[in-house]
Amino acid sequence: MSEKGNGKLPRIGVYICHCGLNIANVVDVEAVAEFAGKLPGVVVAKAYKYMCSDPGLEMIKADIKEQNLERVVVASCSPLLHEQTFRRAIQEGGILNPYLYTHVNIREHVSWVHASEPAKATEKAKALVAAAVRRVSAHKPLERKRVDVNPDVLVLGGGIAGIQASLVLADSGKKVYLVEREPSIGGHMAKFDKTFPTLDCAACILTPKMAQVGNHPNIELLTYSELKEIEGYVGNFKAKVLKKSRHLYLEKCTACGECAKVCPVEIPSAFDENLAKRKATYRPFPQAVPNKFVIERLGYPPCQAACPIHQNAYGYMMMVKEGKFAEALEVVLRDNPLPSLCGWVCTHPCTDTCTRGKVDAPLNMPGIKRFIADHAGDFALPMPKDFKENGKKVAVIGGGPAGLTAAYELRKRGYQVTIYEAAGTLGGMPAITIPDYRLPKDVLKKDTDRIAATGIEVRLNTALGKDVSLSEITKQYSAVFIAVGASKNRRLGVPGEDNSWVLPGLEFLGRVNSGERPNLGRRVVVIGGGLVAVDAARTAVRLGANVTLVCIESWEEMFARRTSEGQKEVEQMKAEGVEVLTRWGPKEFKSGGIELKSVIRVFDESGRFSPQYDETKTRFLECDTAIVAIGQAPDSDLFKSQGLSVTSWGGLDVDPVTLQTNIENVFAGGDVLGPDVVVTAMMAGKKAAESIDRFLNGRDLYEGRELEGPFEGVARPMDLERVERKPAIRMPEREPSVRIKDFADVHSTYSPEDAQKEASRCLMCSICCDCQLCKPACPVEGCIDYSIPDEEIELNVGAVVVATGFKIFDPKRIPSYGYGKYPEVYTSLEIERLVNSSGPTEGKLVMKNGQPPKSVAIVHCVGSRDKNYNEYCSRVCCMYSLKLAHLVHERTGAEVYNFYIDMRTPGKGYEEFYHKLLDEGIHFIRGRVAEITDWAIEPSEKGKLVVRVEDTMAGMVRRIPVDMVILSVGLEPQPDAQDIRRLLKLSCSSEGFFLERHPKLAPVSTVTAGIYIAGACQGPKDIPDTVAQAGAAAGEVLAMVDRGYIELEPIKAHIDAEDCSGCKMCNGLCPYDAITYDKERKVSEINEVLCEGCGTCVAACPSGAIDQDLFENQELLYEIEGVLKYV
Amino acid sequence: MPDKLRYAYYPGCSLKGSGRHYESSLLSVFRSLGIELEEIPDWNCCGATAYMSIDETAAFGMVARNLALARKMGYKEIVAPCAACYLGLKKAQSYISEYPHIAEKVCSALAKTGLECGCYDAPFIIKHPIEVLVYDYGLDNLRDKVKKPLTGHRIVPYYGCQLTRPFADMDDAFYPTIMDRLLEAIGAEVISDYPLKTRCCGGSLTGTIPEVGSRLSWLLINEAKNHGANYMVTACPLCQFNLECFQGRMKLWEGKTPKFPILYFTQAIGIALGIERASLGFGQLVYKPTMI
Amino acid sequence: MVKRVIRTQEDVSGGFVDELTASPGSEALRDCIQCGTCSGTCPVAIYMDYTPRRLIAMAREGLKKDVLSSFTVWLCSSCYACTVRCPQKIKITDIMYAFKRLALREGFYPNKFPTSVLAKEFFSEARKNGRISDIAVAIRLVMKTNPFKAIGMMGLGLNLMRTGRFHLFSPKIKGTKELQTIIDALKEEGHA
Amino acid sequence: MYEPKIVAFFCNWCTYTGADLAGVSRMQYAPNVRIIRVMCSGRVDPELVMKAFAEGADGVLIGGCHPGDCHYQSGNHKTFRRYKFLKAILPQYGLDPERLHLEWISASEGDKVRDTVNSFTEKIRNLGPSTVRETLNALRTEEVSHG
Repeated sequence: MSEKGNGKLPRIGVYICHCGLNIANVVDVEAVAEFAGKLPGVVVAKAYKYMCSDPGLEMIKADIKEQNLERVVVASCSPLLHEQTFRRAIQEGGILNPYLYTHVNIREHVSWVHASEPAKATEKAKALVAAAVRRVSAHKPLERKRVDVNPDVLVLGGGIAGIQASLVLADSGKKVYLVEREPSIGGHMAKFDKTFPTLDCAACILTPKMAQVGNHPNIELLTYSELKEIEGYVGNFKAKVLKKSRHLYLEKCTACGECAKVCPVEIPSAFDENLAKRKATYRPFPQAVPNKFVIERLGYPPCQAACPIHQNAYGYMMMVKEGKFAEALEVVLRDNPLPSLCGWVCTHPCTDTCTRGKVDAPLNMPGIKRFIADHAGDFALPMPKDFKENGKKVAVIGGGPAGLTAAYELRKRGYQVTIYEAAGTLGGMPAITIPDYRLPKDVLKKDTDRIAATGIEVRLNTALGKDVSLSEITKQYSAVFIAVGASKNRRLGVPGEDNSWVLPGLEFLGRVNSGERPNLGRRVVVIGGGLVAVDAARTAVRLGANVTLVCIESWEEMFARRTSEGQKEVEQMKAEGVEVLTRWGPKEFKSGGIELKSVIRVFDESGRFSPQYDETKTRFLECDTAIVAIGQAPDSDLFKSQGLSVTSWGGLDVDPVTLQTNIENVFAGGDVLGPDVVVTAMMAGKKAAESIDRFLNGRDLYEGRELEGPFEGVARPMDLERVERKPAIRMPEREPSVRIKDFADVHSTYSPEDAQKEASRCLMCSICCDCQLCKPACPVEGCIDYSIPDEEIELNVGAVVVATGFKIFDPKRIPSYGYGKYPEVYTSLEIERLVNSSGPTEGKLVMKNGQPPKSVAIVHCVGSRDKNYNEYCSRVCCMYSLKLAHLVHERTGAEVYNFYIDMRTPGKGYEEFYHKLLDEGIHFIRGRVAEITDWAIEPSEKGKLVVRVEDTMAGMVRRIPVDMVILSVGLEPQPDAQDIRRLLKLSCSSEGFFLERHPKLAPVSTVTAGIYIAGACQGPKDIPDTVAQAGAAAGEVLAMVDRGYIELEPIKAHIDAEDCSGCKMCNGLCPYDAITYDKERKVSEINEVLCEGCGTCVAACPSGAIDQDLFENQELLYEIEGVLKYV
Repeated sequence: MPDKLRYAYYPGCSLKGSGRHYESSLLSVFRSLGIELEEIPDWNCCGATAYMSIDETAAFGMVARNLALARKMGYKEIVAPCAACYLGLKKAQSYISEYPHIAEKVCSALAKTGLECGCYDAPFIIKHPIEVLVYDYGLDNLRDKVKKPLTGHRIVPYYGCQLTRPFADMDDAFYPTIMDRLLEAIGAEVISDYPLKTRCCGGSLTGTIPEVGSRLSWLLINEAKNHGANYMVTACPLCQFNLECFQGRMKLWEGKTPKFPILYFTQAIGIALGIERASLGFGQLVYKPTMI
Repeated sequence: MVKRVIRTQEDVSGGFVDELTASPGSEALRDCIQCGTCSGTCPVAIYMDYTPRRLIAMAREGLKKDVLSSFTVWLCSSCYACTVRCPQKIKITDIMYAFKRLALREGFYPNKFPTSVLAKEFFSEARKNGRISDIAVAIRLVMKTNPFKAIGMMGLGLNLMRTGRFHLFSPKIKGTKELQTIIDALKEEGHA
Repeated sequence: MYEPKIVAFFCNWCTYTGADLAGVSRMQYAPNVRIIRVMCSGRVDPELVMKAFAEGADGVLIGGCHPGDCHYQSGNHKTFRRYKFLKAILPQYGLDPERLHLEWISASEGDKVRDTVNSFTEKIRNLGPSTVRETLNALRTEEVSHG
């Protein structure tokens, strides 16, 4: 039958549709028919008014029989509309295979787009018809493949659309998975008070349906869950859904609410449009389905994440805020055995990342921690309830922060720990060098005593290398942790450094700390820009000297100023009268003073420390004593002598993850790796304890340690510009002139009231603060479990209903309406909550001052019908504005002014509702509001919001003062609609709503077979339309699913094994992995079931062995030829 | 410190006439900050608002001559301190690039005088001195240069209309804050919630229909006083002129002459930088703030 | 006392709206949805005989004579507030300019109306000298429209003179010839 | 005026539907482009493009989904690679590479269909008629006989 077969062209019939006047008005259809009649192979060519009508189809059928047609071409509208209609018709004729047909689009692609050029349009139509005629001659009969359909259905979105679709499907016996990302279903409708125009209560009609969903045996409700991935095709989709952890077991939760009662975290409730607060442990509203709580935890907050030991600062802030000081201590001690030390001298990286710092000033975490420890007085460190000696011995060499932390952590795990300390007291560097005014000795002693009291043996005055050797120790202990710190002063290496009036910084501080009060003379110069230099300078001040601090860094680069805590130190130092001289370095210590040289740069381009000086630019600084505090170094000679390997810069060489040294059972950390601060040393102690425990139990040393050390935390989305400013509560600080007279503490601790006030500035970044108060409060044993992880589940479904809804327009985008600036400007959704009896004001419509408004403006079309924002009409705003106008008027008796552009009330009973409002005396002013301002011209406008508008009906500009403004915001696509679109391979209209397959004929189908849309995700619509559409989508799904199978278009690719060279080029190209290589036959093969028919492999095959049904090379080549040859 | 900032400078007619104290203060401030302005040689009037009413294409032609002269100097950015000129230059460039037929006409007209219009080249970046100070020079750098912070000066920042509209790439068209930040940087107490920041001062109506034009000006002054301002600063010579020179007429609404000082923002900055009053054109002010 | 107001199709100029939308910047005129944002925004709408919105409605219907003889356009001070706020992105200020140009060209507005006089004075001064002196133009404006008012403005003049801001003559640029060549080459048809 | 002939290959899911939208929205554009529908722009074999030129097309336009939006996951990436390749070899056949154009147009971008067709038509109009048909035909016959 084909051209090749017998050299004869098949008998072709061509039909040109007028489409009423749609085509015929532009294209000369008769001329096209006449032209087609002359094309090779064409035996019939006709034009007809409506080809898709019954008479049109009958005409084709008759011609097929009478004229023995073998091929048919119809030129009409888009194939996406009627290609199937005509295929069905020629098949019904009973004679032709439906694929012996080609469809030509001369309406959307010709007459409608070339309306003013009829001659050229006709020419184009002829070319397209010629192409089809040429193409169709190569067509072959094809069969559709049948595929079984999985009857289960996935519904995305638990608003009224998703609820309705789910119920219809479930009632008909289908298994439904309803996925909702919020903890409860209900969507926007659950927030409404009344529904228009009947004014029945939204909850009364919605909650029974929600309950039905919750109880339906065929519905599996997946709340607090999100679709992550979907693959497959109509009838057989495979979806991955992420079930976020509620940190409690759903089936055990009785919704008693005890957990929420003790929860200290209060953040704005999204359900109440941020007009009320809710707890971190919450359920969105009392009628929630499922009626269960959720503990919302986003992860580590920035403060905790930034802390090297992950001290839960957020947690103890919440406890202090609540006045639960004992619980606060518990939270602190969970991560930190040295609370006093950290409270007094930690550099607090947590404060540098504090979100509050972006608003006004970060929280004073050190101050609060100190308060907690101070307030607690005497206490012991907690030990595990199930503590048991394990009989193994571990030695810790060095009793500083690293060693102490490691010792405690190991002790908790049951080890017998011995600390070897070179000095006569525990505490390490802080004990020896940090001056009393910054860290009183008794404070530190409390910390170290507490650790020792957990059952740790302490050997003081026992120095490694001097009193005891490493080899001796390793003989007695299973493992060793070395944390002897960095005790060597760095030297400048300039002439005169060995003069007796030049003192090394650490030595100087040590002497003063041990009670000595050396005479420094009148003028003292401190060299160095770090914290030790600052300590030295402030100590010298207290010894009565005039002090100048000289550092090579610039003010901005100064080492001590790199943390906010350090900056505070430097400020206090300056306040105590120390002068700072930056960008100078010592050249020579001469008699009577120091010669300084100018610094060109401190760091090179790559940021490495590499100072350069201008030796010619010098100045002389007179002084009696110089103190050199340019840093410390680990004692590398000591390490080498003990058989430990050392890095090129003198620190111990350890594995950065495990802290293991070159000796298998010896671990090391803290300043031995290079000088650092207290809290990083403590991190090393924790890490070493973990490593030693793993090592001694034969466990993997590396696995799962990614979260050790600082990283970036998470914060809930906040509009920082609108966060209420709360000035920092400062810790009491003695006057500089007073405090320099002695070595007593600079600060005194917060009062409980001030501590609570300061703690209440916390912005509660990660929502749940991990205080763990709710677990004991929960009456159900084993319900709350903080360790429940997120879970990913896989679902197999045959169809998907997308009902993801909308979001409201953010009126802050129109500054002229003053939302966010004037407190009495609200969105319509906020008012819905305010008039709702279950809302934050229990249904009383009041202003922020608690008074009901006397006059209210309702501004229509906010963000809608505006090309600067959304050009479309949001459809529901006129009606809900009328509803709100009625409710406001009814509840408050206020004068209500509606400002509208056009009233749009099409719908059953809608126009009547409008008339009712007119009768109620509501004002309707036709005019779009130009601006809302507090600028008063007349006395009556003082203290009010003035609406400026042209009253277009009355024909004049008016100013109307009101107490409250309601912005009737439009509807917009969900912010992540584009992600859903990509995931499901949908299309979106230009405004971002999901695109239906045809606006009239397929309003709930999409371009992707098996995926349907319902509700406002397709476009703004009200509740009745949404519910109707959801029903329609469910109906479409049922029609497909109940048939049990679907037919796939025969557009699959296939490989002619004879021509295949086995080059495998196509294998990797296939997006569905449908092509595999048969090693035995040395050819590639296509799995028909997996092939989706894109044709990419066809285009790529170098030997032309692959072809695609209905898009065969020959067909396309003919089409190209035809489109160019005849016209 | 930023690299050397250099710009072509288009003063406009007002800065050589009734707004000469704007120019003197601007130049003094820029000189002290090391920002260089090179005046476009033999520039002509930009056409302003009035010209558009007579002949739009000719108005674009007038601007095009200035642009052509500036192009010869090799600059990419032009500083235009007068809001009307700023708008006029931007508008002409935008129309010339949007409408090929305008570009064509302008090109051929300029060609008759031997000038290359450059209509098809990349357009100039037209900047107001505020943008130069805030975006190019930087507020932190400016803060460092302040010698006498304007502590306690309650200032209304008045932007006027044509500075932010309709080419609102500098800031919001109705509620800008850029000059607020500038004034805060020099230590002033800025009345940021002044609601009439960009409301029209009356423009040329003060000359043509005084009872309308000067009432618009008076509303601005009256509201500034309601906010407890010591004085107002402007960034446009016409605004300054309207607001300051016609206060005599405001008796009509206020009962007396308000005698409210209206400064250029450059004068306020100059004081903060410690520049002497004589080089800031204080002699040209009719009403001087008592605190300066 | 009573005034008969009615417009018949005799009053409608067919090509008016096309003429307007052909003018650069005025293309979107037909998009107006008559919301009144422009009039509500306009600081001088309260002085106009027709608000800008009404003027656009009239223009769209071809009521050329009503539009061009309205003094609304002469109150527009080009603050562009309406243009920025218009939800249909209609450049209303530019349309006002188009109205002004048509009104002047077709002689619709009395010559003594100050705004049009100012525009003309400004125009000729700028063309002649290349630059203008705002004061000089203002003085001539007053002399031409209402010489008696000049006396009332003495105080202002004194103030300006005292502060050194008074310039009676416009400065002249070197390239006046060039400038005139450019302006004359670009002259739109129909104006002087 | 010279009216160029342009062949367009539009993918079924995005660009073809976008062209339908242009029609439904009654956007007006140049009538010079004839659209051939393929399931995916990845189906556009270089041979099809060369065939179009050989049959007398003055320009060839390919339209596909935006990167990341392909109905077949990544077909359009392959299209892009082929397009680069074709651009590189067209001069060997005496064809200005400007005669081939690729554009990503989604189903919602009717206006982009209009603008692309108009600007491409204008570009081809300025380039003038393609004279390559004969040479190419000769070359093709040669290639076929060789291989």
